[in-house]
Amino acid sequence: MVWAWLIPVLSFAAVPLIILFGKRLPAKGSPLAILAILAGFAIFWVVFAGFLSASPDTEGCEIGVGTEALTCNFKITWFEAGIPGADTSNHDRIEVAWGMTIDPLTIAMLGLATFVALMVQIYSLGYMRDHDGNFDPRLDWYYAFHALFIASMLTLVLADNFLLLYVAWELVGLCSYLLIGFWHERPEPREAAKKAFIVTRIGDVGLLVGILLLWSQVGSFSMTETFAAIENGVLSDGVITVSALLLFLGAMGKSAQFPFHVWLPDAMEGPTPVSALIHAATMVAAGVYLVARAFPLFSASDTAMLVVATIGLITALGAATIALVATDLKRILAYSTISHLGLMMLSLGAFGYTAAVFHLLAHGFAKALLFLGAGSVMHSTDELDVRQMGGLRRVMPVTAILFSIGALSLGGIPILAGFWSKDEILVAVNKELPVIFIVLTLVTALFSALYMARAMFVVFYGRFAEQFEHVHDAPKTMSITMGLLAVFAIVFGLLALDLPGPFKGIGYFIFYHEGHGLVVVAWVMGLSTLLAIAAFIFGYLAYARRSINLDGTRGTFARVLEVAENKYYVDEIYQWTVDRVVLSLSRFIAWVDRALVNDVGINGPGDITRVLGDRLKYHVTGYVYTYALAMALGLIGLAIFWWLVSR
Amino acid sequence: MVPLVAFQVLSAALFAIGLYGVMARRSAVLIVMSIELMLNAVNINLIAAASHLDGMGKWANFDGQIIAIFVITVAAAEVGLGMAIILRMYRNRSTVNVDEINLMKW
Amino acid sequence: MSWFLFIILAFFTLAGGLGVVVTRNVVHAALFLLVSLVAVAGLYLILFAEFLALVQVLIYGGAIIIVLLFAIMLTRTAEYPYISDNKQWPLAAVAAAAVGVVLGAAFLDNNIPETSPNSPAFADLANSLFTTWAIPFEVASLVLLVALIGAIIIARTGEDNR
Amino acid sequence: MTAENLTANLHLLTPEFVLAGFALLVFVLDLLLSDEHKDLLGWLSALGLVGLAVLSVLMLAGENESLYNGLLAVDAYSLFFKVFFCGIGVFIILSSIDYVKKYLNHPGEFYGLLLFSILGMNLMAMSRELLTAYISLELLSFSLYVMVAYALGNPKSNEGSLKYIIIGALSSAILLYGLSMVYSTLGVTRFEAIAEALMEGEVVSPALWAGLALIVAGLGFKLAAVPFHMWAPDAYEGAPLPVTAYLAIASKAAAFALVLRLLAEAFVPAGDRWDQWQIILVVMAALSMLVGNLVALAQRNLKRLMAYSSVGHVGYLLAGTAVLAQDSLLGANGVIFYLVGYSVTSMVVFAALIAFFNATGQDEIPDLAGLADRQPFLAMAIAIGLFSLSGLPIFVGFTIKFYLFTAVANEGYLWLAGLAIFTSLISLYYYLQVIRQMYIQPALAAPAEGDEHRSGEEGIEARPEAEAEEHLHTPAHHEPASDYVPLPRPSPALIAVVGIGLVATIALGVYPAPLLELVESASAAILPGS
Repeated sequence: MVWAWLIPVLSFAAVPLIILFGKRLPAKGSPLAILAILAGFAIFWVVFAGFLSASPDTEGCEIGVGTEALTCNFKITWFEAGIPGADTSNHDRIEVAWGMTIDPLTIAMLGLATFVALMVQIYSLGYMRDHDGNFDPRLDWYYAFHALFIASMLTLVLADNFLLLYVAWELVGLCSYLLIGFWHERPEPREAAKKAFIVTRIGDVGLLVGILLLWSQVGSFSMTETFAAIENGVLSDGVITVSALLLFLGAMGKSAQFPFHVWLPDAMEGPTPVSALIHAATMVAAGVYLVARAFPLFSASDTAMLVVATIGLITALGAATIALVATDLKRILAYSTISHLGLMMLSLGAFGYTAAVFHLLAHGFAKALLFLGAGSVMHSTDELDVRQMGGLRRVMPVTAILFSIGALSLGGIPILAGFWSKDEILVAVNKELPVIFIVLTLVTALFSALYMARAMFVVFYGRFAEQFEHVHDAPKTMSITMGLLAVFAIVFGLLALDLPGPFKGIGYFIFYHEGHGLVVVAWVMGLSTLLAIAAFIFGYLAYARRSINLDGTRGTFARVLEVAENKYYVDEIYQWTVDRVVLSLSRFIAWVDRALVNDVGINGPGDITRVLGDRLKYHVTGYVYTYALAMALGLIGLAIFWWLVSR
Repeated sequence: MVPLVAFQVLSAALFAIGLYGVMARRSAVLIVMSIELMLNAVNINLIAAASHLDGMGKWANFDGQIIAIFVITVAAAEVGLGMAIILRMYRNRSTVNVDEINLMKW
Repeated sequence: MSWFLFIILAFFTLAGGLGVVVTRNVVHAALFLLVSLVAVAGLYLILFAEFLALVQVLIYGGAIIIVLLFAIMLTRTAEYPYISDNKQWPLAAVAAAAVGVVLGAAFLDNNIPETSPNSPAFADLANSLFTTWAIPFEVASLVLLVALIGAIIIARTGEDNR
Repeated sequence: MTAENLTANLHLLTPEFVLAGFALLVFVLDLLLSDEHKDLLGWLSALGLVGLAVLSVLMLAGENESLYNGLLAVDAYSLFFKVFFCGIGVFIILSSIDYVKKYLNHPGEFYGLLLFSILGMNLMAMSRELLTAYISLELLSFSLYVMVAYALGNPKSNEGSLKYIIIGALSSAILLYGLSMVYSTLGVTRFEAIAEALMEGEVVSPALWAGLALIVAGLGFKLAAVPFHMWAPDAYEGAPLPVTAYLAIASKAAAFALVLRLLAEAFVPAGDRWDQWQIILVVMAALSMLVGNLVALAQRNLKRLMAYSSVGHVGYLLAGTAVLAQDSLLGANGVIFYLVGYSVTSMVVFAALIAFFNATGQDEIPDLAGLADRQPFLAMAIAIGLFSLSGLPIFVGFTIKFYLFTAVANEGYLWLAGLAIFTSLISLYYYLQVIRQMYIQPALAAPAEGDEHRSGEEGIEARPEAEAEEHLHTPAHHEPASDYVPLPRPSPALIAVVGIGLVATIALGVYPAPLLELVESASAAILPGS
């Protein structure tokens, strides 16, 4: 288990090697990155096995504070400062350690991150070529950034103290900037990269202030000590709430929660495998991970939990409505990610710790699969507008099947992974929160099944779009990786069941306070299953049996209505709902995006600071006597102040 | 007998006059002269204190006079170097007026 | 008697100073400065600081004023006799007055036990200067050296083209 | 004090005498060497400084003495700064040798003045008395006045120097008046004595307070803290580039070395009184952060940008000095550590900019366009340096900011730490603009005049993608595109400075523990109470 630190370090080590020697190595050094993460994945299994066989008696292990789960800590001191020998708790001393925590949450995230990263990196070997099969000219940089990205994420996951977590957090942000803006010759990726960086950094300010606040109260960055302090009632309720909310600000930025979600759809400008990595396993997962990691802190404050749940719900519902009407395949997936992240936050806010982490994993596999599938489509067709596509299964059967698996899984069709995790979330929300939450969550679940059905049927089924006649399916590197992910998207959910053997099911592995088996609330499970199946049937009828109209989304629905009116009354309802509710809601959210968040929230502070700087600069007039006058005025201020104070 | 405070108020007034000169004059030469006035205010203060504060400090009471010697030294050096820079300025730009010397601003 | 001398010298000090900052002729300003500096030397005398008075007259009257006059002559421009103040002078006057008032008030508020003026012997002065204050003294000599070298480098002609 | 016991431990000042003698030697050798060999003087000076640092460590390690009735301290603090300043001096000299040879007259005097100014800085770190501190400060300032004016034919250099000396002389008059007020109330000017006077419970004389206020204002000029900062951009912009670097790094560090000792020995022991002083330092810190970083957003000249950004950094440092405390070394550690980290990082950026200037003669931000292709090493160095300055992790810039801000937050100024983090965010924005120029804008064929730069951005968007791709990413050994002008390699000295700086930037960021131990011993020497 101690060797877990090798997992990120190997990938870190690959970065300079690729940068320095990549040009001279075969495939521009990309095998280095892949080997590093492959070794990391192997080590993960060793660590996992070690952890399963560990007990509280094992060296470095104990029953975790707050979580009550087995937690193993290893650390070496990075630097110490302050008065030598003094106690850290009375603030005379800072001790900062490089340390790692291994607990079920870490294990889960390690597994997800290494696996998805491995898949994505192999996939990229096929994706980052032009149509003649030549590698991208900057493939070495691409893989170096990838390795750095995943190494930072793994560090973040392993960190046992908030400081190291923050460092890794920032590195993740930096890497996302580099990768989203990878094709910086075009203006959109540049802008998108800048936006992602700035928006998340705004959240990061909150995170860092929150960390400092906790430190100033606890006297240590160590998570264990912080949680112990909360447990022992050292911190006041106000401090707990404020610091939890500050941390949540950071999580909102990274996990694209409303109103910080604006960077994520734009981040689609990056290479598609990068999107898969960002959406499934690294950047956006970091926010959810942070809240889960700091769960002892959050759960100690009802206010913070309610805020988390509410923001999560708003995000989930709002993003789902946009996903329903978006026309760009990658953007549909992007809004779907935002929506599902919202669900995870909602679940955390509803004390559904297991459900949230479980959904994070299930969603991660499925979403990586979907993105890689979309990348495959895009790679073959150079097209992203779903209105231009149709019936692609004829030319891309493998991609079609795999994408459908991902869509069904995420849509919540029973037995597939997404079904189980979504059900767990619904149960948690039903148990802990007012009834309005469960109602809206069910609506979100319905929407998410609907937009997945739409994406899947519109693109791959229905009338074949003739212009794609000579399109080929994905190359082997791409289809094999997608296939592996698909296996997980199908079977992973079965972990929710109470299994025989040492693992016993996910509820006994990842838990907060106490393990529990699968909780089934019959009406919830029945209703959500019904909604999901209905949504897919509707999607099939509406999108697959119909060719797609080119008049835009509204037009699509108009034609749907026209054809189906005789048969399905439900279509009219749906049409009405789409027209009146969904469209206006998504228009409203889009307006919030553009007008409020983008112009006021993002550009606003930027513009204000720029204008401020522009105005402020004129105080340096270039005339030396102005400088003297400023000094004299400062002097008067100083003298008067002290003269008053001294009396 | 003139009390210490009279010298001190006089020096404060001279200091303020010099400060006004630095802030209000256009010619760099005049600004340097004004700074000389301020330095003289310092010296008045130091020397007055040196002769009035007998044995108050833990050092010899005439330290003020010694400090004043240093101040005069620095003042002389400042004038010398300042004039050299002003001369160079005049040669490069044909002016020594500080309100015409603002190539660099903002 | 000492009050009388003080008032006369204070008058010349301040009047000379005011002359420096208000006159429109630069050469006059230099002469006003001389008046003020000599009056300050007189103040040193009534404080029994003979050595400093001597230094004041020699360095300021003999050296600094001459340098200033040289500079004025070397940078002579047509407008020198009509030199005026810059645009912010009213503001400057207010600020300077405020500084003067604050400092003056701080002094007036002070309660320091004082004795009648007395004077150290030259020998004591020298002894202190070269023992306790030896290091600042050495450094001051380096300051002068630096200023000298700098003035030579900067003011030398014929090197404008780089 | 008699002459006998004065010479008793005079050997403790050997490094200072050696340095002064060495500087004079450089002046003399300058007369003997022919023009084409004058860069030997630079190498000699650098070598001498290295030797001096070694000598200081060998002679003074472990000493803790107060010389001349408490005028000078020879302790771990002054030793730390002595070695630190010698190191800065070596780096500045190495990075200026080519520049001086190419652009400046009088190389011998340049190096001699530089050595004198380092002597001044060393004495500033040792001074425990106001006049000694002041006169050492003037030694540094006078050298800098001359060095700023060193580009004799350049009106900007001249103007920068004139403004610098006028404001400098004004501020030294203000500082001296403060000194005279302190003297006229206390009869002494030693830091210790000020502390004693402040501690004497009853009402403190207003003249003393006003005097201390004037002293802080005078030192505020040297630090370039708002509102005493306005000379800085002009002096920085006008000065020859190595001198700009020297101003930004060394003179700032020296001023803080002085201020830190002054505050720690004269103010911090005063307990409640110190709390009142903290307020003003905090206000100045907040103003400096805001003004420096905001105005930096609007700059186009690199030197000016660095000047305003350094005002911002002074804000952070002042925040650190404001939280000095009797019972905690965190604040002092933070400031010293920040100074070292900031100097190392700035050295990387400035050395790379000097190399760029040597090759092109340009120092506007748009001139950097396409540097990533023309000279990738320099572009990477500047990018890493700027990332570090803005406080991104791995680099030392993060570690120092983290340490300092934690110290600030620890003393209860959470809002100030928040403001510092926020302004760091702003700084990241303008540093990114520079990095964007180097990595995203295409290289321009000819040194462009004025507005051509600004159209560059549209230019690339209009370009067919393939061409842009090839243009931007041709490996260096390929045939360059027609409008692609690779830069000559920087000289070995500059590469060494940049390389060592980069290694230090990352090494100190990843493993600062050994340095922190030294820093701690230094700050323990001025804050013995803890």
